Formats: sequence, C-alpha cells, structure tokens
Amino acid sequence: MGKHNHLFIAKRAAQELQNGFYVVLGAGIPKLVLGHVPKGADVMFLSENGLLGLGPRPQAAEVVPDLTDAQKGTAAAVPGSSCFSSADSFAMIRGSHIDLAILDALEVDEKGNLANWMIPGQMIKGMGAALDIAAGARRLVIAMEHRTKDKKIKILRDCTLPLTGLGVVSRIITEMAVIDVSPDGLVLREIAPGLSVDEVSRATEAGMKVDKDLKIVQV
Amino acid sequence: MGKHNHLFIAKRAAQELQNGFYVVLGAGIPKLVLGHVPKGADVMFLSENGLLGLGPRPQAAEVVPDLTDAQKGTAAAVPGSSCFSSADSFAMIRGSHIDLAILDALEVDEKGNLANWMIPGQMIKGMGAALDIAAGARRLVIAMEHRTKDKKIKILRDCTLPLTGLGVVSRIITEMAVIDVSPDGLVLREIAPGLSVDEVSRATEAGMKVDKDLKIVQV
Amino acid sequence: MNKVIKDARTAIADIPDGAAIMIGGYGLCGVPENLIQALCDKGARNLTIISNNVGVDDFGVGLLLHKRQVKKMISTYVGDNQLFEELVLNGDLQIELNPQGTFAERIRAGGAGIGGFYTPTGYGTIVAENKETRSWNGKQYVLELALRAQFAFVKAWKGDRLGNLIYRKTAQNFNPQMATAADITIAEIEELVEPGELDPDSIHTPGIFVQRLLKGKHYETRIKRES
Amino acid sequence: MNKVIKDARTAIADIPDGAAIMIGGYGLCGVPENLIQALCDKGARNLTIISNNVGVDDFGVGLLLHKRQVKKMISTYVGDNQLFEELVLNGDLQIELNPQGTFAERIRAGGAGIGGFYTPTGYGTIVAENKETRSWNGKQYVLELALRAQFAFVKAWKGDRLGNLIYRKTAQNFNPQMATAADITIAEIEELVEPGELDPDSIHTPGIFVQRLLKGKHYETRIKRES
Repeated sequence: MGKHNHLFIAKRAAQELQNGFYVVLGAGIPKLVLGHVPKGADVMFLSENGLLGLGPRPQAAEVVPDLTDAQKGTAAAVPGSSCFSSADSFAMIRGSHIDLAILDALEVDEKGNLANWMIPGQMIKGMGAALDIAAGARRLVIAMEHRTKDKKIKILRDCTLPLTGLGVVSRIITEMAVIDVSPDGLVLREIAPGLSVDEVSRATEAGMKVDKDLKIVQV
Repeated sequence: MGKHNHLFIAKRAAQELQNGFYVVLGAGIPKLVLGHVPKGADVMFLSENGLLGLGPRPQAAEVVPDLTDAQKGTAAAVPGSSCFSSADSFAMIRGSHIDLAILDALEVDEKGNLANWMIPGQMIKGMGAALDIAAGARRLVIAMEHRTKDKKIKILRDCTLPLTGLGVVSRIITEMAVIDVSPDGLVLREIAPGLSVDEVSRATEAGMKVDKDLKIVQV
Repeated sequence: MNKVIKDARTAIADIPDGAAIMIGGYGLCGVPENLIQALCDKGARNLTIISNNVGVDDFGVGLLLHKRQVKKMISTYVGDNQLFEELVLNGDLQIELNPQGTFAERIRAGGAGIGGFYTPTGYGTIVAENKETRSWNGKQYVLELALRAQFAFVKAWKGDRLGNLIYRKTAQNFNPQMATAADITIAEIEELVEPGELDPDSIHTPGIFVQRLLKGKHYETRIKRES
Repeated sequence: MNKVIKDARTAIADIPDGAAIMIGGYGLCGVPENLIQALCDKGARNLTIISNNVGVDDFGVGLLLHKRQVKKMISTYVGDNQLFEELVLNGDLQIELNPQGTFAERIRAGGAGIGGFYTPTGYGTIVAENKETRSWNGKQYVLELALRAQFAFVKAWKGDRLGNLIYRKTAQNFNPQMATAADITIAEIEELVEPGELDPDSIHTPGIFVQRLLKGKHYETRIKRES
C-alpha cells in the first residue's frame, strides 16, 4: 500500500517537470520521479553531490567508478552532463538556478513552512542538503504521504517540528490530493480518484479552499 | 639611469625568492624580477589574471592565443602550470596562499603603510589587483625607486596619498638601500655600493635604525 | 535543451535601454566581441556595464563608450582608454572602481546566492569608506555586497547546445563567474560541439548558467602589448 | 618543487593530538582512505574532524570513531553510522551539524580569505539561532563564518609532484575546497604523472594548495547502496 501510494505520488510529481527545467529531487518519494519522467521531457537533474545531468539508475554492468548520487548509490550521467565540487553545486542551489525542487516532508503548514529533517528526542541524522534546497530553489514542491504511517496529520496550521525553511513550499502532492500554498492559505487543486473533499479535509489540519476547477488527479 | 636603477632593484628583489615560494609580481619594476630569477630557484609565479606558472617572456614565434599576463601582454607558461578564473585567482591571493608579493609604490611609511594606486587630482586609473595583493600576501616587499623622478621623498613618516593597505609592507628595496619595516620603525639592512648612510637618510623622511650588521647590496 | 541562437544580433535583441550588463574579458583576452559589436549596432543606451576594464578605443567595451551608450561603469582598472578619461571628466560617465579580487568575489556571490561577505581587501583605505568593518581573530574585514546584472556576455572557446562551456588559458578570467550572476547569460563561442564531446570533469561553466549560446562570426587575435 | 612523500604514514607523522582535520569525501566516494588508515594506525586522539559524513563502521571516518580518536565532528549528515549514535548519546563525541551548502561555503571562505558571509540557508530555523541576520532586497540572510583546519586530507585521481590535482566524476565533492582551507593539505592520488601531463585548463586543484602528496597503496571500490 505504501509502495503503491509512493508510485502514485511520484507519477503525479513527475507532471511538475517542464521543458527546460533544472531540477533537484530529494531522498524518498521524490527520488522515484527519476523513473517516471515523461517521454521527451527536456529536463536536467542536479545531484547535489556534484553532478548536473543525473540519469536513470544504471544497470549493474554500467556502474562507473566514482559516480554516485546524493543518496550515495550508483548513478548514471546523461550526455552533456558535468561534474563539479560541492561548493559549486550549492552555488547553483543557493543562487536560485534550480527551477524546481521536489522534497519529502514530515510536516508542512498553511504558510508554506516545511519541516523535514529532525524529530526532537530521536537521534539526529543531520540536515544534509535540505535547508539549502528549501532556501534556494525557485519553486519547491513537496511529494509525501498525506499522513504518517500511524495516521498522524502532516499538513498543519503550524509546523510543530524544527523547520527546514520558512514559507518555502509552493505545492504539496500526496496520495490524496494536490494542494497549493497561496498567500491566503491552502487551495485544493486536485483530488485522488474516488475520494471526497471531506475525506481530504479530515486528513488535513489546515483549512483549505477548494479550487472551483477542482480536478481529479491523473497519473 | 632610470633603467639602470630598475635593473639593480629587480636583481636585488630577485634575491627575495626562496625555494618553494609562490610569488606575485606587480607591474613596473617588480615585473622585471621575472627576467632575473636565480638559476635553479624553485618558485612558481602567479599571474593574477588566472595563470599559476607564469614563465619568462615568450619569443614572438612562441606566442600562444589566449595566454596573457596581468599586464595584458603575451605570456608563457611553465610545465605544470594551471589556468583558472579570476575568482579562483583572488581566492589564492586573499586566502594567504601567496608567500611573497613584490609591488612598486608611490609612497611607503614607517608603519608599513603602502600607497601605490591613486594620486588625487590626477585621472584615476583604478586599483586593479593592488589592494587585494597588499591585503593577502604573506609577505609584501616593495621594489621601487627611492625617490620620485623629481626627487620627492617616497619613504615617509606617514603616507600622504590614499592607501593601498594598512601596515602591510615588510621590506623596501630601492636603488639606494634595503630597508625593513619593524614594529619599532624602519631598519636599514643593506646599502648600495658607494653610498653613505647619511645619503640614504637624507633621501628618506622616516627615521631609520641602522642594522649593526649593515651590508652592501650585492646584485 | 537547445540554447543556440542564430547570431549575436538576435541574441541581444531584447536588451533595453538602461540595462545592467556584465561583460567578460581581461584586457583584450576572453572578450565577447561579437556580442559587444551587436550591442553597438543595436544602440541601446544608458547602460551600466560591469567589466574589469574599459577596453581600448576601438575594441571591447571601448566601442560602447565611443557610441556613448554607457551611463556607468563598474570596473577595476580603466587606465588604457583615452576616451574614457574624457567622458568621466566631462561628467558623461560614472565610474565605480572595485579592487579586482573584490570585484570577482562580488560577482561570484551574486551568482551563488550569497548576499554579502567580509574581505580583508581595502581595510583602512578609501575603498572601505562608509562600509561596515569587523574583526575575527585579530584580522580586520570589510563588508562587500553581491553584484548581479540583468544580462551577462561571456566568451568561451567550446560549447554545446546545452550551454556547457570551456575556456582556453587566461581567457577564462571573469567569464565563469559572470555567467552565474545574470538573469540572462549569453555565451559566444568559437566552436560548437555535440553534448557529450566535452569531458564532464573539465567543463568550466555547466549549462545551467547559460540561457543563450551563439557561435561568433570571427575572432580577432589581438595582443595588447608585448610585456 | 617536489611534494611527493613516500607513504601515508610519513605524510601524517606530525599530526598531534587535538588537531583539527578536514577529510574529503561524500559517502564512500572520494574518501582519502589511505590517510585515514594511517591516522588510525598512528592513533592521534582528541581530534576534531570536519567531514560531510561519518563514514560507515568499517570505512572512512568511521574507522577513527571506532578507535575513539575523535572528540568532535563537524558534518552535515551522520545517519549512516551506528557507532556514531552510541558515542554521541554517551557524551563521548560532540557533533556540530551544518547545512551542506553552508558547510561547503564555510570551507571555501576559509580557503579564500573571506571572514564570513551571508546566506539565505537556514533563515528562520534552529540553524540561525544566535546568529546575526539581515536582509537585502527583501530577502533574509544568516551570517556564517569561515571554517579552517590545521590539516586537510583529500583524495584525487591524478596528480603531479607540484601538487596539481584532478578528480574523477563525483569524487570531487568537498575535496577541492578542503584543499584550500588547511595549513597543511595532504593529497592522496591513484596515479602520479609528470608536470605538464595534466591539461592546465582542466586542473581542479592547482598545486599551490597542496603541501604533501602521495600515491595511495590501494583503492577499494565500494558502492554504498544501490539507489
């Protein structure tokens, strides 16, 4: 079920890719987008460890020494890729050269605040690149499950966990819905097939306006 | 006479080169040092426009396209040279990776202050790299004529011209003398052949202690 | 992605009067000469030009001065151009001079999303006047701010249609950082190659920084001065 | 200049207890493994290690943790190492976590003579606590300071005796900036070439940044995880 949801979310998130975009994908569900890029989509993926032009996951036989992705696994590069230092990579990210970043989240709130790196009381793993990506991407889309595994609500009025970024999220894509963050709060744009607005609302703490052109998610 | 002095100063300045040194030479007299590097001296010259490993001036037949020095003339590179951006070049300079810089000067004072880029009332040419080099080199040596063409004194108690750097000069080499800047003021270390200490003092506004091991400049 | 534009005239067609433009090059080396010529031909005026030098009277940024298209220059060394001096003395041209390393670093900061930085360069000089200073570990620093522009003109040796660039020798100079610090970066190149032909480990400017790319019509090899 | 040292043991012989050491690498890629092993064998203690990750239990920085040689880590992501968690919970290891871009930029600043810089990263988060903030053009920035160390260990692919280095693919990561930000930079390489063999336009780390150089004994090609 989790895996099915993840694929659904990733496929919908892949629709966010526009021709000409430079894109960063975070760990977790966002990384799955790499396997669902629409045919002919003209986009370049940055792997923030220092590769512009990340390709689909390589077969074992194609593994290149010293070519890994940001999650430290084997990687492939497309023709026209380039490799560089971490300092140069984060100059791209911090300098607003990334058109779109897709990240997973622990919590998002109606002001576009994001929490995705730390749960007090649990062992700290470190923020890695999350804070830089949140601060630097021109557009930040969250691709996550609507609630936690034990059904705790993640889309809140105010984040309760330590923040990754302040007012940085533009859109939230879950297995239930596509929700935009607007200056007036959240707007429900798309709803998963078979769900009611009421069902989405009950799984969401923050209030949501419903788009008058509310659509069904197509993946 | 000027040219003879310049060669004398450059040859003495070349004795400042130590094995293993990375060195920047400013325009004017310092640049002449490149033609007087002691045989076997193991030094690398940075041309701050983006070349580490500047070699002696090339013959016309050896001119390489797109290889110029900081004074915008043709340049040659030694084996093991590297080329890079201005940002990287000044990271070397500002980051104290340069062991020795040799610059020309308009004025130097007993506190090691340097003025070498601007004369109020005259057309401003710009400071180029002078301020960065003055601030960043581990050791700054001035190679200049002792006085101006019209015999105005250049080694002062206090610089009168706009400064290039504050307390940055370690040593002054002229056609008359080699003078160190110490915490207690100037110290005369070497004197040109045939000159008296009195002659040097009269050409110098700042007071000077005379090194008890005062030497004759050998070039 | 295909960022190739047919010629310099087309590439600069939307540059308005009053634009701020970064122009690469050090002296006569690594200068985007085709783009400068096209901008002269177009005649956009009241420009702010951010370039290390002002060129000579008949080459480089000097051409734009000659046609009185420039309102303000931000440079580090302007001593090689006669006309420049006249224009400044007559009040027809404003000039802001930066130390060269500060100039390069301000542009890098502009491209890298850094708002400002503390540099030891210029401390205790007129360059630091009216700027904040502070010290760490007994060393004094001056606050300098990021520099950006609407357009950047850069000159590279080889490039591909994705905008990946490599430069040759000291023609690199300010070009790589300027490419990062403008809303629209236009690169002119000597040779257009296929994506994948440039070694990924040797690309100086990744394509992400380049919005438009053109092959220059011809390149003049000038040597400013036998040093 | 000849910076070649016969082996890793000799290259690190003067590293004292309590030293701060930058160690390149991202996960298991671009890790100076011979230098780390030599430091384990030597047994210097109370070290401050500045490295993006903490390695795994039996590779990379993890080896130093295993031998309890580390007093403090400055890192960005430490989630792959079991022992690390134990040491921190027992109070045997201090940890300072930086956002990865801030970490890279602090090291670059340390090497480039920049005292501090303003970054948008971390504004409004606990990372910005007790740090100065300010805004330009409506954007908020946090002041972060330069980071330096007494030693840096870097891993490159090819190098020459002058210390010029090139890296392969994503093994570059933090190595080039770390090479600039230490009093003594020690590089280990897979292949030693003659000066002039590396293309001057493709050298990632010019020799000026490297004080000692050695050819690594062997290199383990590990893949951390099939992604």
